[in-house]
Amino acid sequence: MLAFLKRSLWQRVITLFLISVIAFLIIHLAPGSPAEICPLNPKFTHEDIERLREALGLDKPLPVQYALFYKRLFTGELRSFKDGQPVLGKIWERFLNSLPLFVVGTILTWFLAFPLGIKAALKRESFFDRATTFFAYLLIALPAFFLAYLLIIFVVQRFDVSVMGMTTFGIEDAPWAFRWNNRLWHLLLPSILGAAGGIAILSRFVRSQMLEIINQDYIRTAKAKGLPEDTVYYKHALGNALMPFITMFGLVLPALIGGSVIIEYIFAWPGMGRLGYEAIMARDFPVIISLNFIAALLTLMGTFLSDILYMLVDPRIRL
Amino acid sequence: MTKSLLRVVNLKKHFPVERGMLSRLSGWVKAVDGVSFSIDAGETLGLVGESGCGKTTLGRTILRLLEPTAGEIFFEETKLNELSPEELRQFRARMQVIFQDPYSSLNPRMTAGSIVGEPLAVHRRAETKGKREEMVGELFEKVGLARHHKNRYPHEFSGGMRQRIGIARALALKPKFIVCDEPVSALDVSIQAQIINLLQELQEELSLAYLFISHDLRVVAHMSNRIAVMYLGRLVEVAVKEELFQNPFHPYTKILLEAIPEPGVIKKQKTGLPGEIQSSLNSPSGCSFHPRCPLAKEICSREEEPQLQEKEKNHFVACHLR
Amino acid sequence: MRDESKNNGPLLEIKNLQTHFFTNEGLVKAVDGLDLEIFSRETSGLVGESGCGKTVTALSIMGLLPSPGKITQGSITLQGRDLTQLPERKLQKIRGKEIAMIFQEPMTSLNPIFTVGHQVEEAIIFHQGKSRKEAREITREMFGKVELPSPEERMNEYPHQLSGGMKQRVMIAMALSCQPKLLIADEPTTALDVTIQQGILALLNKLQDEHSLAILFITHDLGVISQVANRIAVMYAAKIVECAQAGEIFRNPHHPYTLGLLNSIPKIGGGEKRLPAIPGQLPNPLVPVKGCRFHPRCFFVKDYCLEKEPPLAEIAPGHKTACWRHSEIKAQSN
Amino acid sequence: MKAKMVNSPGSQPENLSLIHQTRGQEFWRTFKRNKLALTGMVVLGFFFLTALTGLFLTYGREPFFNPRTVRLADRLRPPLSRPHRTIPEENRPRFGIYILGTDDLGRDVFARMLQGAVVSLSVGFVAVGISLFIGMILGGIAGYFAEVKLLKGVTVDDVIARLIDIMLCFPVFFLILTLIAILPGNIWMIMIVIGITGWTGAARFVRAEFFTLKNQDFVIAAEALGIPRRRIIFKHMMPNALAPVLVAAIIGIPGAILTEAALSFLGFGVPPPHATWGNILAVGRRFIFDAPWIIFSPGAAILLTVLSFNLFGEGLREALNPKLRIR
Repeated sequence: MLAFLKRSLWQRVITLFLISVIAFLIIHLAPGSPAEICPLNPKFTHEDIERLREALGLDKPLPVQYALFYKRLFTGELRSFKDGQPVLGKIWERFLNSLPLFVVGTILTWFLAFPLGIKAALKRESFFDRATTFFAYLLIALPAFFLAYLLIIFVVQRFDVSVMGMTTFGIEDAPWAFRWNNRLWHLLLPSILGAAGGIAILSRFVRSQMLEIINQDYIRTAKAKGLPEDTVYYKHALGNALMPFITMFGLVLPALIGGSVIIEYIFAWPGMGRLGYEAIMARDFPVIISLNFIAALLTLMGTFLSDILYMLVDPRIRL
Repeated sequence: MTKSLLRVVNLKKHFPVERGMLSRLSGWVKAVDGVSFSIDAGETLGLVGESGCGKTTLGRTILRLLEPTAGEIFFEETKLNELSPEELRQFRARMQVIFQDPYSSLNPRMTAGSIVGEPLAVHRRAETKGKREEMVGELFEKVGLARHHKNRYPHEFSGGMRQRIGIARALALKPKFIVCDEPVSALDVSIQAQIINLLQELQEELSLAYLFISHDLRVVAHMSNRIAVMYLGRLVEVAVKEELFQNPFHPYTKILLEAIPEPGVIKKQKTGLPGEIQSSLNSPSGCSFHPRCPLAKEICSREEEPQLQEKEKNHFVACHLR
Repeated sequence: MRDESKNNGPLLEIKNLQTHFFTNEGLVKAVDGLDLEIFSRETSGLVGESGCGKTVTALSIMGLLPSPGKITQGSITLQGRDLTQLPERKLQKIRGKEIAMIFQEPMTSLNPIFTVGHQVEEAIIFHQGKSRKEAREITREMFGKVELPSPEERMNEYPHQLSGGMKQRVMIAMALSCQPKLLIADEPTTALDVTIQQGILALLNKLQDEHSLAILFITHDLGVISQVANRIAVMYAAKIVECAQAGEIFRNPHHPYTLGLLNSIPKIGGGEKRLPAIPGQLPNPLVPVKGCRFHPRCFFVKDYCLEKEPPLAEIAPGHKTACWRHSEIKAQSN
Repeated sequence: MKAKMVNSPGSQPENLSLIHQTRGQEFWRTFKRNKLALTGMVVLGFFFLTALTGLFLTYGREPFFNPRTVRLADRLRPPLSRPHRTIPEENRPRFGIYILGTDDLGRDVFARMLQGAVVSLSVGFVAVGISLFIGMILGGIAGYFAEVKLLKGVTVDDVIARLIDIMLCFPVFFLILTLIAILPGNIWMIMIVIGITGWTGAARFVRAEFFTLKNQDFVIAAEALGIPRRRIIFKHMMPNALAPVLVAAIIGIPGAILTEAALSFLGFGVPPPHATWGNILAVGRRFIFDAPWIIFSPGAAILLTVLSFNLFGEGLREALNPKLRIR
């Protein structure tokens, strides 16, 4: 068991190292050496290059550049090109802003997707199953930004509230109840949007997983024992059907950055995704690299967590 | 010494057990662990044993479909171990294999005709396409299929007929030796007999030698001249069929023989063998059968693994007590 | 002993059972007019090749037919109650408690995430209303009865820690834990090695005596069935073609299919002559055969066999067969 | 009589395989039962036709529908409206109306949609093509040569598995954004970037498929027959791995279309003069309350295309997967 954990951890350390190298090398992808201006690529100006050269020590050999970059990142010395703020602090602040969006979205996703998927599987081919199937496909196919605008048009015209940003501007002096209410309104729409696609995809997964388990021999055994249907499905089937989702749960964390770019952009939400977008627009390389690296770190932590969970839940691995 | 068609000397095939990346070797599965025997031309050697004893691995290692860990394989006095990949590829025409599962043994995307015709084309056995078609037709008739079946895909055939296609494919290159790896185990009782008869007829007609692998002693008994009993990667007894049934030496052979349920012969209250077949990963010290052996004495766990010895003429046994 | 039970009538009586599968390819009559009686304290063997409808018969009795399958006609009577008419809720009370079943694949028949002890206890708690502690006690006792080594330890183990034979013993313990009247064993030894098979068969024989159990033993292996069965029914293409006492079937087969099956099994010491095989292939379930369903493969076929299907008729006391020419076959089989 | 019972295998009765159906027929029978998938296929067919005709009708210096004509007098006109009388004759839309309205520069949204159809669909196809190419090669190598040791016990499979792990760790969309921000932006670069960030799925698929196939008896049989390795891989294994890969591709295409649309929406997509559904949407974004029709057309088109692809793909998957088929 400990050996399993050790191996799992060791593998991730290696992966992380490789990722840190790749994340760092990404900027060297720019045509020619990043220290030269490429006439074909108008995205780079002379100042860009100068700043890069200085910040990343581009004159030095690659391994030194690499070591220097991560040393600065971890000691908090690395500063954004845009405003000179320390990168880590900036990311942390935005992380805190993204967190409520992420938490509400995840809760919505998981708490809706599972009952829907399970019910659809148990009532296979019923009206409910067909209806959820259709809506799932619809949601998957709806581009998030399109749906966002449909919802914005609807909410703004119907309820006459503003939904952009984290709060409505200039209500700092309002009573706390009003402010909370306001915040909730602002939080709700992007969270629902963030969750919509996830609900659709996850409920499909849950359904097919559940269907597969229902056809297993041991479910027939449980039925042959004369156990009531609820026990058969919710104890014997669900327990097994949940296993693969432990892995998925680990992959939820990185959505904190990658999945939120569009939503945060539309709603002007000052979170990690928007930070990434702004950094890319401003070619703020320290922030871009750090974000990619941190996202990978989060993924690895997430999958490691799911490994541990697996071990606690699945008796086949526990030994 | 008479020249045998196939001679295997101290053959070993060990599989490493390791998990994941950068993990250290945690052991070896000794699927085949020092097996020696020979097969004469036109002869059938039956190989029986329970699941996981290494029968299939042995069959595939002999054909060098798996690389042997140690030991030598001679086919008509050619040493198979030393053939280069290209030489081996040419040599394969002389020895073939028939599989257990009639479903996974045929490529679902090729017609029956092209499955049988492909080896002829690859080894250039026919000058023209028409000649090849003709040869395929003959092979089909030989195994009891109609010529017009050659345009059909495997999924259109029943299990028994698929097995016939597999046999035709094995015969295409006119081999002298065929490893039959549980060729009838996946078939229904009434179809089994048809395939068994077919294999026997072909053997007589083409003077083939078989290594006939099965877990079913009844089928092996029917097919074979000699029988080898395998347990955990080793042969524990090899003898001419009649001799083996009348005079089994090894306790495992005895138990196997007793365990055969014969229709109409009611012998209730047998208890079978205690315990389960061990994994060959952690084989016990001494004789690998001793934990389940009803006759086991102290010597069985203390001494080395017993070697196959000729106890009577042409009757080999690996047991400390016999 | 058997005569005594016969006087009381059969424990389970199947009359003209029709189980059909409405598949996309067409109608499959998996069971097509099956009559079968099972008596207490007897092992009834049901023998047939793959696809002949053995397992579907068992699942029909259990009320566990998979999706496109339906019982369209006939009755399954367990001590006066027609199981085909009972609502699901009542069937649940019967499953596991009065009729239990064990399956072919012990490897996949146990839930991998619960201990085997727990899986046995569960049924006891549900059917007998026992407390967890009592259920545990009964489970331990049952594990002892099915001769699992060190039952106490086994109870806390998970399925993957047990070998195939041990899992099948757990399945048997589970099946018998609520003292059912009937045990359906669907190819319980097919996935096991011969040496392990013997142990399971012996165990079933022993437990039958101890629990005065009726067993419906389903298998394709005539050798196995002769070790356990008192009566044997031979099934071919969704119907029973012959049914008699075990000894009678082997000594005096009256149906050409039974005869053919017996002859096509290789016998040890039987020499090297060809096996008298049944020609042809198994029938396609989608295409019903007109007349006697065995006629395309039968050596005794006459014109009238192609026209009319023979009924399952009693030709001697306790011996039924469905063949127009059974009297001639008897003469030739000797 | 007994002698007669000995059956010679030559005497096979003829009525044996009663279901005489090619795989294609069998597949089609299963597939067409799925009405949603069938609908998806029809809608896709319609979109392909539209894209093709759109290519012709918007192509060249003086196309039938001109997506580039700017008419400042006719900015943000609603669908089916007529052009302003000040618009010169040569700049008036065909049929005298703006079928889907105009955008903020007075460009005909219908013409732009037609042009965008070609771009969006081809981005989807090319990007997935690149993904599949990389995925199949890496997956195939990982699956077939899995046990081949490179150095110190590290196998080929280990290396590729690690590569996949690394790819999975990056937040894909953010990575795409990063790359596109750095690399020179043109339509090909976008296809390539979406392609090279999306190969892991195909690779894992093919790897698993090759892994199973390699141990299938018919592949071992081919080896036993002395059939050359190259022929085994391409003739015996590839065709059998292709069906699931095809399904993965069909389901991957709408993903790529969505990604391109999202990129265009953020301003990183296909640069002008090409119109794509994504950048039509991006334009409309600024006028959602005044001119909602601008976002409706591309939004609905993307929705329908992606939906049809997914339904069609799922139908294919079902019809090609013998495990899901009810026998």
